[in-house]
Amino acid sequence: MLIELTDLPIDVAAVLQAMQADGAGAVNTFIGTVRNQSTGRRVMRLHYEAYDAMALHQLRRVAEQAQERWPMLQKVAVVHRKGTLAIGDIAVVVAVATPHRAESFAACQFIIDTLKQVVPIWKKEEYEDGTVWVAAHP
Amino acid sequence: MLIELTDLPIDVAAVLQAMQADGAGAVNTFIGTVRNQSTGRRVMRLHYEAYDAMALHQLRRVAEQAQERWPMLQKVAVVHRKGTLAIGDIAVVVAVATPHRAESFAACQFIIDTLKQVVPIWKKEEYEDGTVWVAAHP
Amino acid sequence: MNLTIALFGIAREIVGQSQLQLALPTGTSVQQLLRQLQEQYPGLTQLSSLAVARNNEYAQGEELLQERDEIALIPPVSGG
Amino acid sequence: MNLTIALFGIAREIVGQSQLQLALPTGTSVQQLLRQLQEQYPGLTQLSSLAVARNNEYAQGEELLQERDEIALIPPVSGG
Repeated sequence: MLIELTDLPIDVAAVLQAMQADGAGAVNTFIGTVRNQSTGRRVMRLHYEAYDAMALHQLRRVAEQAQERWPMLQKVAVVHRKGTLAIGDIAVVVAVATPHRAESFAACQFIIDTLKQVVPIWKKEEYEDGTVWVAAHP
Repeated sequence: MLIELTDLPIDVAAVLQAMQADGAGAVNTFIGTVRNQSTGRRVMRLHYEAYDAMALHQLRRVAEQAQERWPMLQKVAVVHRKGTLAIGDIAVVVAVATPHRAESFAACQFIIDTLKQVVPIWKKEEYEDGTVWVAAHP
Repeated sequence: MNLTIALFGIAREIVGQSQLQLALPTGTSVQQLLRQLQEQYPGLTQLSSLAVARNNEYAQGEELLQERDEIALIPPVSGG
Repeated sequence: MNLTIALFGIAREIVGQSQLQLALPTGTSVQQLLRQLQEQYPGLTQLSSLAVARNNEYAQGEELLQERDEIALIPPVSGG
């Protein structure tokens, strides 16, 4: 299990390397990148902040939940970036390896969906005329 | 749109490069690799054969169907390997880039599922004691 | 009319060659072609499915074949 | 008991510092802590949600805080 929170650019090749298993026929990978717009506003860059200890703990827990739900899951990696990101930069990579493909899609989607709900990481979008903490207000 | 049928090892990094788009926040990638077993038998290697012209035409069509179904799909790549593959080798890579994540999972899964149903590519599994064309017989 | 049928995978192995040259009456349908090949090569009837491709598209049984068509037999596909 | 509350994201900006030192009666619950902070920093009541983390886990409102707990305020998360 590869769980990481990093200030450096995420090395996708290394994540894919970690997926290698002779019994795994399917690897699904989700890469979240910084978009140039959000709810119609032009985004200049993003700032990610994390509660490191809890974020790592919760990331590990999400991965473990996936393993319980899909016991055939053979490899799992979740790597999240912190700090200031430019448009196109990779913010998060989730990868799972399973024997068959349906489970790889389901487990990968479960992990990114759950991550977005529970992992204490916060994103501030920077526009030309200000900044907003995403999802902070109703 | 990157559609390829190749005798050479698939360059996953190049496929991911092709997914870059400033408006795309989500990239989903499916990688199919050669497993060391199939229906309980130990697999030594795989042989892939394709009806090249039709396979390329059908691969393109599947990608186009995905674009019709998910008009927000910004980038799509489908690369399939041919020839003899060893355990762990990559047989197929599907990647899609979309603004939001749910569509990236759905479109990628649609493409690999449909590919497996319609694209004229055939896989022969080689065991210690013989070979079998996968799915040929009921 | 003269048709060349390309063969792949297990269909190629059953027939024992990678293409067949056939002389067929004008107006032969896809279904008639399939029936003739299955009679000639009974191993083809054992397959889970057997389709005919015509100019890179899957052909319907009632379609009529034409001399310039690119024809192939498509046994069950197993890509991915 | 003395508690240190770690603050992140918009909660840190609303409070204006990255941690708070509070002296609270023994037996203070998560809910009581939240209520006190929301009274002191009304901007916190405007958030879509506000949770308390205790030792890296989300805490329930009725849980009682202890001096050695690692406590943090968790405004709406937006990772990914």
